[in-house]
Amino acid sequence: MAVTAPSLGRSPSRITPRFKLGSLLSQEVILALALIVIVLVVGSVNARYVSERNLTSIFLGNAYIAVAAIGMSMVIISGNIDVSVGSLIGVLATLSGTLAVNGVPIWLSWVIPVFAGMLAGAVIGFFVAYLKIPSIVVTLGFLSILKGGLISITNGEWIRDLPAGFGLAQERPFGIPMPIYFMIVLTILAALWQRYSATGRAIYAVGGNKEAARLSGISEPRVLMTVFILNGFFVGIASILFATQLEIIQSAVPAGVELLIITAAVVGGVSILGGTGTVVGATLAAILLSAIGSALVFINVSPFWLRAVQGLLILVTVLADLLRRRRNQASLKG
Amino acid sequence: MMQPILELEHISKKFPGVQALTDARFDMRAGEVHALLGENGAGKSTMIKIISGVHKPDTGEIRLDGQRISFNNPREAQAKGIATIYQELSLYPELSVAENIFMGHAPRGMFGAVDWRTMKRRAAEILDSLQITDLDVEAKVGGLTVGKRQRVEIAKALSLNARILIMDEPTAALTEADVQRLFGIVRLLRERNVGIIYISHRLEEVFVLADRVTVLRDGQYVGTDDVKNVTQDKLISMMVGRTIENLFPKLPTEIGKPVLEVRNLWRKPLCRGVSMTLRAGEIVGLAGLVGSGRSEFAQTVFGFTPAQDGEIMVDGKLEKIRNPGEAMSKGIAYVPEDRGTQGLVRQMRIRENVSLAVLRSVSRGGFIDDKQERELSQHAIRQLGIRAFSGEQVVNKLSGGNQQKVVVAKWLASKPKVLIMDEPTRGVDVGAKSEIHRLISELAQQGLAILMISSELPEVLGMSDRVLVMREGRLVAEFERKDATQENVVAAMMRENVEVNVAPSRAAGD
Amino acid sequence: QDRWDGADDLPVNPLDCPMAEGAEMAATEEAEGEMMMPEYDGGEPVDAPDLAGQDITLVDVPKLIGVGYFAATTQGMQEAAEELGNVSVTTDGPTEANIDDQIAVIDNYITQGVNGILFAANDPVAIAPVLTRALESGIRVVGYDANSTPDARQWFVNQAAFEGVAKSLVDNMAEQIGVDGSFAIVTSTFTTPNQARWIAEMQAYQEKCYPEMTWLETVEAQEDNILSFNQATTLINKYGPDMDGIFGMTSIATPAAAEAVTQAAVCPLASSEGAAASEDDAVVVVGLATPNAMKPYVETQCVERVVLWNPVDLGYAAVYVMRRTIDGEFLPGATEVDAGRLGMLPVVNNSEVLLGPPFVFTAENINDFDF
Amino acid sequence: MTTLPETKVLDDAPSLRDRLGSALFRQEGVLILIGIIALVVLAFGSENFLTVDNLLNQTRFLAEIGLIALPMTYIIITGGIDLSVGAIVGVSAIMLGVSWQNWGLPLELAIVVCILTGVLAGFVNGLFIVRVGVPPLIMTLATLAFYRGLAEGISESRSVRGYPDWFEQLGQGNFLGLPTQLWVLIVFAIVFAIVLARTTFGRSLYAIGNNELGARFSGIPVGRNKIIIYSLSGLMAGIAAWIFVSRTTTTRSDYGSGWELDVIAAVVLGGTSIFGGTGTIIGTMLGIVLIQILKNGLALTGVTSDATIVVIGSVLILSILINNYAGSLFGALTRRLRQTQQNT
Ligand SMILES: Nc1ncnc2c1ncn2[C@@H]1O[C@H](COP(=O)(O)OP(=O)(O)OP(=O)(O)O)[C@@H](O)[C@H]1O
Ligand SMILES: Nc1ncnc2c1ncn2[C@@H]1O[C@H](COP(=O)(O)OP(=O)(O)OP(=O)(O)O)[C@@H](O)[C@H]1O
Ligand SMILES: [Mg+2]
Ligand SMILES: [Mg+2]
Repeated sequence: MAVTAPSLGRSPSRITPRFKLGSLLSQEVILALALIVIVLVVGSVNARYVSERNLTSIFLGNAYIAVAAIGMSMVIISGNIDVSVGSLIGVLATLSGTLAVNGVPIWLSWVIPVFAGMLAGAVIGFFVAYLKIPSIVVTLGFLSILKGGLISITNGEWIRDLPAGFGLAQERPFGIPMPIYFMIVLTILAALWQRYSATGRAIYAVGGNKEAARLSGISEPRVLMTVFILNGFFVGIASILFATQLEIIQSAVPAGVELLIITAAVVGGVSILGGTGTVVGATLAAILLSAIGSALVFINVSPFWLRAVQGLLILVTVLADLLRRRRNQASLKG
Repeated sequence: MMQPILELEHISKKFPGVQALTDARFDMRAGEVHALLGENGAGKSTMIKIISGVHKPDTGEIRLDGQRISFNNPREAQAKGIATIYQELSLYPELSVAENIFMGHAPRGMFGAVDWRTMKRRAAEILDSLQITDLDVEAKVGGLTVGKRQRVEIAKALSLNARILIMDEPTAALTEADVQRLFGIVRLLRERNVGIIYISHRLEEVFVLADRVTVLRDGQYVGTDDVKNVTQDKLISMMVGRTIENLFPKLPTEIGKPVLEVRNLWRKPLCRGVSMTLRAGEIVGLAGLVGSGRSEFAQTVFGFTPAQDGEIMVDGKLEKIRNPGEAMSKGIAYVPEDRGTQGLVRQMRIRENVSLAVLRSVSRGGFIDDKQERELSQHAIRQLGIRAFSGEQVVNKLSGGNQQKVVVAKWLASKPKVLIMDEPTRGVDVGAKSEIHRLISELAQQGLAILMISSELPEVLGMSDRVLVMREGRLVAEFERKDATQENVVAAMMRENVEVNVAPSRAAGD
Repeated sequence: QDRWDGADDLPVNPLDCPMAEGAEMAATEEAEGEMMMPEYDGGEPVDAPDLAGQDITLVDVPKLIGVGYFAATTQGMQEAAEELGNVSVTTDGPTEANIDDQIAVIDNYITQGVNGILFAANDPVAIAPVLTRALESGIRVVGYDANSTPDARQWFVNQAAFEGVAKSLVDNMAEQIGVDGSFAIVTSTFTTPNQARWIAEMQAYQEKCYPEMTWLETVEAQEDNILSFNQATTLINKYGPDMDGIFGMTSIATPAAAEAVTQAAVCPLASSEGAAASEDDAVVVVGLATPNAMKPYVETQCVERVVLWNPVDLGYAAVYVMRRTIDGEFLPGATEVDAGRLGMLPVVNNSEVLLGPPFVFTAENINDFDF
Repeated sequence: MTTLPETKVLDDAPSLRDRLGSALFRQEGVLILIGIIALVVLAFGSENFLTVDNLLNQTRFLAEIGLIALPMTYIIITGGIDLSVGAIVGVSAIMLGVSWQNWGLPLELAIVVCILTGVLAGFVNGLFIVRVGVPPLIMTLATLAFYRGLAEGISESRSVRGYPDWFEQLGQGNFLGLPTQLWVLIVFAIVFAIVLARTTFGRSLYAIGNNELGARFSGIPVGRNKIIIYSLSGLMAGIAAWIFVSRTTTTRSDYGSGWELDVIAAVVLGGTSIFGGTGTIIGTMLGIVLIQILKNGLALTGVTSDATIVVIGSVLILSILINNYAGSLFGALTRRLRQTQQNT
């Protein structure tokens, strides 16, 4: 190049630290703050809320939601949506349990559903990426197909007499429940992958501007396939955590889980318009939701008003995030 | 005569309902700037999209360094060192400048991980080599001005060090000063023996920059020649098939009483206390650098970004304008600068676009009258000679220039008293351009007050009764037609910006 | 915590308190007391065909399909159908416990023309119009598990009178945590009629017989096992030693609560794994649940007692009642009905067949059951 | 060359062939096709299916979803979405019951309260979406929880019962031989269809859906129109709640839960692009009808509802798939035609 590079620091026009800080961390920061505030406030009302035991169960509460929300974030960032995750979790959990009680080695009955999840993701991905059917249509369809199929086959018979050692989610290495490890490790891995892998970046491109992505030689279909397969992977893990927490598995679809997962993702700052967001936010949001749920019990909100308050709090977090974005836009223009 | 690096022969391409190219040919030598000319819809963009692997030709063959190749997708073309700046900006609004520049080919560190530090550094280098210092490599592209986005596009194309660089109307969105910079870059690249395909509707650029020129007309190959052997009129007749006597047909008009009066209009950040008067029958040109706030000023008058302070008077009556609707009801129309995002609803038919701003006038009691609407669009298509097989055609499928004509038509339909045109001829071919200019004059003659924002000085100077100049949101100069010369207008546009622009990159230099 | 009297504001009638023994007697006597003068308040099918002794096709429409509990009732119905030989039952219902879907399903079978409809209502009143329509088109209608307004069906097979269940639950809890203990409740949703009724009756009964007991609170957990687990855990964390017991009101909430207690290591019996550090911390779980779901916890001795009727018997009885009704052997005013292997079942509340007192499963007997 | 456009422009009105073609090869066509096939097959499956009684009776079940699907079509056309409709049904229904039974309002007034509640709920959605700029999906996701919560809180999860007979007329009675609510649906469907297809308001919705910025530059009151359609969504949810309560003679706080997905499925099945910009009311209505035909017909032929939803899910995907194919097929066809034209 004709002109030698200035060190980033020295070219004043290039870096506006205020903006850098604003854009990179804020959503996560806001969620973290909200979390801390709740913990402090409720803790001051009832000390038991901040007891090590309760904090643990707050983290544990939505761990499997958080894991699924990682995949969901990617799907949404790529400009798509998946409303079939709830049904898929139900199906995979059942699969896992069925394998276990039929004498399949336990580790296999953990692993196979994950692959099954990726397979399902691949199928959905194929419809979306290559047959060009909007993801909401495909997943709405799969929602019914999976659910109806599950009922037809299992008829809701509970799976019990699960072999000893199957309860992965019940393990507590160093006194911390297993799901929490999964949540944290997977979140970190996913975050790194999204930031540092070419495909990870390409997701943002595809979600941000399909046409441009195509012109810069990114194969949209391949990226979408990756996204949905990954989503299937995370749903698979989530379903194992879901299946192994209790001694029995209702071979049924947990109600409303997909909305909870999507909520976690969007409250986590993933723009539903695609092109932006992080998985860290999604996980924090999942934890926050769990903390709120627990807090409302602790501060004796009339159980009838519980859900109203929950909805309100979700709205508030979203608004906070929104105002932040506003501020950034402003600081950008000015 | 050296051997061409790229050759296309017998290229034909058909789109639904349109034969975009028929048996066209093109060739390119290393280190030359080869201008590709033609009317709107002549097939230029199609031609280069075939070269860059976006479209596959129906017939014909492409040879690179003498041997036959065919690209299945843009990536393959890029791999062969063919980089393209497309006519329609293609950026990721939510991503940073650096990422936009390197999307698809980011520098990798260990484990093939994206190396962000290097990426930002390289991005900074490229921007510096273009002497662009007012861009934060970490800024989101979404918030940038049209001009700035355009520069990101160029940096993006340069980031894969290409041996063939295609530029489809790169200067359309740029102001004079930026054009000069761009030329600098192009020459620099030519030194580096890069072959450059250059599409533009500004003929004067061709003469300044190009070595050879190829002309297409209605998808057919008309001819190729060295620039030194051709005259402007020759080119025009090659393109249009006829001669155009006068590019700037300014008709004499008698100027009436003030129609639009703006007093100390504020809209932060880019409209800072602007005052101006616009009289009936008058054409006022508004010049300025990109980001000088002309658009924001116009959009403030139009109520798109309502004024924070100041007065707007129409026909001497003080008016409160809080949104475009109100502005239109007061007889103010605004032809936006960015046809893609602001001017058109691309997925809709020509008919629907033309009537969109004036639905009320083609409807009774809220119900749309098909017949009136169709007449409106047919009239528009004829009046501006829009190249389309019917008003039912979807605007998306029109060539860039024809889309621009639709935008203009749309706003003429609102029969305004005051017509603000932001870059009215951006990306419009000479033929259409002179038609639009004639139109502007005629409208002025009919007593319309016209404010013409343009980054094309010849246009401003050629068409305006008065020329205003904006800089950093302020009105800094006003010239009567007679003493509005290139020199002093540019001077007014540039003053002390000169330091602003150059200083940092110098600092960078040492 | 203000008084909870259920989602439907019906009057509660708590049974007599346990007086060492004969409590059961009292209960049944009361029932019989009603049986003396039963004036039938159910509905009647309009000119229904006489199908006495002929093959009949029935449809069974539970609250929702695809859940363990109703899988069990279905099983019972099939058993009965096989025994009787001249009955065929198909089970079909909504995939969510939504009243509107349930109405649509029933309506379809009316059109299709079955001989009889067995139902478990998602809402006693909302379901009435469609059931009435069934009666009007000459279809026999018998309810089980969850009732409708009496005149919308002929008979209702009552798995165990609400007050009976309430009494049994509260008594068992009281025995384990003492008459001055404190407890909380994990239920599905406040709008689920059965749970609402039970809770209402429990509160009435507790206030009548165990005034010193502290009623902490009631939390919702849908039919979701993880949510139930979380809610139970939250309760444990919230009250710590101040809470002595948890009621699980559904076959999902109860095992989930048990699991929560186990993982929080507050099981009452010192011998059990996950035993509580001290007497204080211990949390007793009593609840409605199928024995299969509870076996693990009864085995680890974390849970002592599980209260439930046998849903298989419930379905079984429902089919018999329907058969008898169609055969004209079970007419309005009857005081009991022959329900095959279950013997004679008494009629209570004018048009309800009582399956019997709720059954209490313990370590001794739980392995004798498989449902 | 430059004279080429004029000659072409003259015959501008879409020719019959174009009309027919586009009608046949748009989603509507696909749906009608599938619908007919379904009707025939199912009619053979059960003699009770293809009877006036049965079909009329079915309309009682699709009325509520159908009414909500009308404004949902508008919303999705503008590129938005409303997930809170089910919850709005819940809270409206509760307000009807509570204001009548607990606050002692006359039932007529309670009905007004119910509908106004719906409108208000929708208006709040619209207001935040437009003025604060919350993305529709997020806003309505939050209010989905919030409104449902209100329903539970206000009613303390108690059901309201014991409505007088005249009140049940709307949900269970007939008018001029048709179910009362069918009339309501028909009337609204026609109004919504005309407004969308023929009025400036309808046109503006398409414009917003395709390019909002462009629409605003064209002086279209984007914000106002959006608030209107979200309020309409609330209004229809309120009316649906009224009909539903009247049909079931009960009010429960869980009324309408899960409806949002049914409605969206119907609208999407009707050919409205989830990305906004395209869609018709006729399509939506066909979607609603087709789903109900399948639910009912399959049930009558002895298919249980678990299998039924599998079928419906598949149909949803397939129909869109077919439509995509049909589209390109039609494209090729017309291209052929155009060529022959040019050659002659
Ligand atoms: N994707 C497409 N589908 C259908 N027709 C197209 C498509 N792209 C271009 N066309 C048509 O092909 C012809 C050539 O278009 P093209 O964009 O190459 O013209 P152009 O020379 O670039 O014009 P301009 O100077 O205005 O950009 C035009 O008539 C246009 O309508
Ligand atoms: N498409 C756009 N997106 C976002 N902001 C824009 C856009 N167009 C203009 N602006 C705003 O208006 C301001 C001026 O933009 P612009 O670069 O158009 O100035 P200008 O003087 O009109 O130059 P030009 O007309 O040559 O583009 C910018 O700073 C930006 O804030
Ligand atoms: Mg072009
Ligand atoms: Mg501008």
